[in-house]
Amino acid sequence: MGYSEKVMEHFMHPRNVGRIENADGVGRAGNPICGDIMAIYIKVKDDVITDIKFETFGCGAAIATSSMVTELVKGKTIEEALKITNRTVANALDGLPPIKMHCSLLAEDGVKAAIGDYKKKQELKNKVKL
Amino acid sequence: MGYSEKVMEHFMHPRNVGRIENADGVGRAGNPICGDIMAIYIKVKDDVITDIKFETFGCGAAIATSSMVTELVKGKTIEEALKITNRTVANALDGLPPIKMHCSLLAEDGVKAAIGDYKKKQELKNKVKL
Amino acid sequence: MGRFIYLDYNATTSTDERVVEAMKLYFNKLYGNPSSIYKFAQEAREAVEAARSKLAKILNAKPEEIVFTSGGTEADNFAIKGIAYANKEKGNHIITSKIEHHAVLNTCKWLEKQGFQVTYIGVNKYGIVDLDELRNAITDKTILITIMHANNEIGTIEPIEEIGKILQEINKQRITNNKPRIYFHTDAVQTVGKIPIDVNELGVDLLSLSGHKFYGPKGVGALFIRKRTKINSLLHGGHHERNRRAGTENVPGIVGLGKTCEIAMEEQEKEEKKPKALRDRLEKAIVEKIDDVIINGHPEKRLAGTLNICVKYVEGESMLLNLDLEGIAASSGSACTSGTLEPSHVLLALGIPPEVAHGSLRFSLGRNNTEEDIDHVIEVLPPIVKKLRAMSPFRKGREGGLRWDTQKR
Amino acid sequence: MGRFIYLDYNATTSTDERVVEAMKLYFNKLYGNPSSIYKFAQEAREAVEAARSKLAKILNAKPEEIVFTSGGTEADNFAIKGIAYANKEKGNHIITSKIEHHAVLNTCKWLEKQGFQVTYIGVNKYGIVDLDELRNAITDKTILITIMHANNEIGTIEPIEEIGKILQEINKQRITNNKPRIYFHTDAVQTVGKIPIDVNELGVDLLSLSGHKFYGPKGVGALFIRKRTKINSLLHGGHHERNRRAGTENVPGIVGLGKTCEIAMEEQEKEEKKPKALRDRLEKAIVEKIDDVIINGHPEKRLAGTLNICVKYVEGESMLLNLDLEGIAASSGSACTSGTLEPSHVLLALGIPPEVAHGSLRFSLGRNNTEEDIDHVIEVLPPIVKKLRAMSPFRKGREGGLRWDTQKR
Ligand SMILES: Cc1ncc(COP(=O)(O)O)c(C=O)c1O
Ligand SMILES: Cc1ncc(COP(=O)(O)O)c(C=O)c1O
Repeated sequence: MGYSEKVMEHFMHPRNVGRIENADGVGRAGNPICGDIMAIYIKVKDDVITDIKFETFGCGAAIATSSMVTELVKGKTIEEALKITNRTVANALDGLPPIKMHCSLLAEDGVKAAIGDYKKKQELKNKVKL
Repeated sequence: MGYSEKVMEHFMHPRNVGRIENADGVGRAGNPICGDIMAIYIKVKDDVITDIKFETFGCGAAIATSSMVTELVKGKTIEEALKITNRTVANALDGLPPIKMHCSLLAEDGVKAAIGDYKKKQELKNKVKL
Repeated sequence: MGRFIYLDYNATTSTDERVVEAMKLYFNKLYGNPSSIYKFAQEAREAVEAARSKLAKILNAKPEEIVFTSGGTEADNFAIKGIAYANKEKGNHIITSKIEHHAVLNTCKWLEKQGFQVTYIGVNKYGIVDLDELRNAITDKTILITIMHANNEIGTIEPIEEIGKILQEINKQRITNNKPRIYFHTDAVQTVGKIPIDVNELGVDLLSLSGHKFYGPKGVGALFIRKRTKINSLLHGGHHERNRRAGTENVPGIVGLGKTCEIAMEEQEKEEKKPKALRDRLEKAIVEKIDDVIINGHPEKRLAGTLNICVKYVEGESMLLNLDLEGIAASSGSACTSGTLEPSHVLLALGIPPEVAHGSLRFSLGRNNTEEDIDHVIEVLPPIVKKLRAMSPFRKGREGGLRWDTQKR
Repeated sequence: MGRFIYLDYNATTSTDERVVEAMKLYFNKLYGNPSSIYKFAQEAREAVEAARSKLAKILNAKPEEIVFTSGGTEADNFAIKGIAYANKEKGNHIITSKIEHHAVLNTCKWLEKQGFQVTYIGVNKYGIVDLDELRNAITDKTILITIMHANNEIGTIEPIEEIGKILQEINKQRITNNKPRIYFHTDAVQTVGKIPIDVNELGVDLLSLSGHKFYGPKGVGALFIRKRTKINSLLHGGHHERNRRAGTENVPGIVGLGKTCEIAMEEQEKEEKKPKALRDRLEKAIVEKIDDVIINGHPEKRLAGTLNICVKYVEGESMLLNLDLEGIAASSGSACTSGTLEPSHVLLALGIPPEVAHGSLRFSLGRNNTEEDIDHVIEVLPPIVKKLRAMSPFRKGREGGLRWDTQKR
């Protein structure tokens, strides 16, 4: 497949695998028809992503980018996390084969979806408080 | 080319090559565009072909069939000679490659043309006599 | 590279040592151009004709019915476009199946752009083409039916002989009614050398084969074309191959393919038996050791060496990568391995949902596999699946529970 | 077989020992299918890509502009049909020359049957295409011009660079006027490895080459396709060669072709020099020793190793057979050697009368020829001609004197 060593390393030893049971935000990305599906769970405290976990059904690149994005996001503020693009993830993995670049989009989308979900829940909470 | 030994033998050592200066019949066959041209010269005495010579511009098969047909015809009566077909010639040469069968037609045609020429001349002579 | 277990014989095989040996002479000893007229070239020409006879023999065809090509893909393109263009005044309709190799499907798709009409016949859950659907698809405009002999992914062997008989009946009627006859092509790239083949029993007019699928050289194949078949050339040019396929003959390749057929005729039974025993052993163990596995392809009418499975909740490429790290070479119908976004069209045609199709693995066995190879696979595959399933958002009983955004991205 | 003198290098060459050596590994050691994803197959994939780079280098192209084919014929068919079908909405007119190889001519003739229009440009007595005729032939519907780089029979090298420049001008105008651009293809099967080639200097969009013409393997060639060229595939199927040419890669053949290019780049000057000296020696001696001989092809713009002559009053095949018996392998444009009834279309295009064209001989020299070879030819050819002339009904000064039945038989 022509994966970099870093991709293979993350693929074989993915970080932050699993679910967070009472997550502050849950995001999903991907499409079963295309063979890449990802779930991202985040815990947020004071606008900082304190914990993050993922579940991914997908190819080597999908799993490695999932793993890498969780590493990149963990400990970052929401704002910082939203700045992470698919290129950031791909570069952090020493690149991806051209036909696999769409997998890095998955990682970006997953994080954004989780943060979106977190924000929606916050709004709901705020509304309840009001 | 897949020529039989007999073809090669006649090609390398063709019989009856040349012209007969005051021939009783001269026949031509072939077409310069197709690359096979043959001239047949015959001497006839009492309806028997006593001498025959050929000139041929053509491929190995054309030369070998020319040579063979002169051998087959020499000493035969006009009637017998007219019975010689291209198959007779090809068989006498132990066969020809399929794409070369048209060369054996040349030999048949050449002999027929020479005999035709002989007959025409005879008729003319007879007319003159009358 | 340590232990290496090759389980991808349907993708390609190594070239038999005896075949390589047979080719040698023709690279720089008897290198003449078979079309040249001098004696030196005659030796090359005779070698080509000897090879042609060997191909004829393994197919029970006549030597003049064999045309050499650069492989299975060219043979398929040649057969289909050749019949289409030569018979387009008679009709423009072609029938094929949904599970053909891309060499057939993409040729048909291209022809559709050129104004031909193509019907793609479905298959049952084992991958057997639906004969009623096929029969009903035939119209007055039908000029060609092309159905593969065995499928490369799942190994299912199609009822070619039956289709041949149906067509023979239909053609009889068509000829009396002055309608054009329907030609019948089969892509036998996966069967030649693996099961006995007789073009007359099969009732086909055209049959494609490829050397590198049965221990022959890559880059050489052949198309059987029954006498009196009206076909256009695909490669136009010189008068090679009785004007049916232009281009200086690949003499070493052709000699190699001839030798390949000769060996296959002698050793085919053996070649069939061993992979079958090992395949069955592997299949049994996988079913026993891994939950939620589907075996694809026909239970009996299947190539001896082919095992195609779907492992639910995990994706194919990620399994392949893990197997590769264990020294095991296999393949998958996952989108990721084909460079497209969709999983195997063959598995989808069986009715398998896309997310399950993405989790497919194909093991294809051949002559060098041993029991130890299989045991190693049986040992390493279950933990690989376990690990990947632990990572997966899909779960048993929850397949439909998680709702995914199904918009295409 | 005693003495053997090969003088038919334009027909085919032996495969260089170093090329055969380079291929070996890929038959049954690194036999993986380059499309497979495991590490084992990666070695085959890398070998293919390394070969691609070598081809790119010898042509001064980019690796991604090289597509491997099964030879020159496939490359020509691919280029011409590929451009024709991909651009048929823009125009249906193709321009070529009367002296192209059959791989080009017969492809064009087939396209004419499919509704394309083809103009066949004439050449001068040396075989150089008429640039005015070419320029005047261009219409708004023209989508492709295909002119060979050097002719295989007479060796004449065509002014490709000049045509390239003309086309560049025309295409500039067409693009500003919103007219479709004209693509430019050259069949360089006889020049790659023999003279330096630079696709940018030549100004071509497509260029065909074939391994076995310059000490490479038979059954493998390539098509250079400039980036952004709109082209259809000829072989449809899998996603090989960036979707441009389907079919499992002929890895040993491709590796061999790569090696061939590498060697050619290093040794080309040497390869050009020696045959030229020997060819000139042969040419001089023949003109001196045999009357009524015509030298065909351009005096200077000619492939170093090619000598084409017409020996008046005798036919080509009969000379070849005699030469063969002396251990000399050469070729002829005689009808008899091509399986057709007409003599070489190339010689006819030069304005040579058919009966003279039938008497053509081509000697094409290459790396293994020696002075002794040439001296032997010089020794045996005059008596052969003498003997055959003695048998011929044609005579000097009597060419038109004998009147022949010119009806076709
Ligand atoms: C069923 C089938 N048809 C056609 C082909 C194409 O053959 P090749 O790759 O030799 O062109 C293959 C293999 O790739 C195949 O499995
Ligand atoms: C000028 C030219 N073009 C094309 C070809 C065809 O190449 P191949 O025989 O490798 O298909 C040849 C040689 O046969 C040739 O000389």
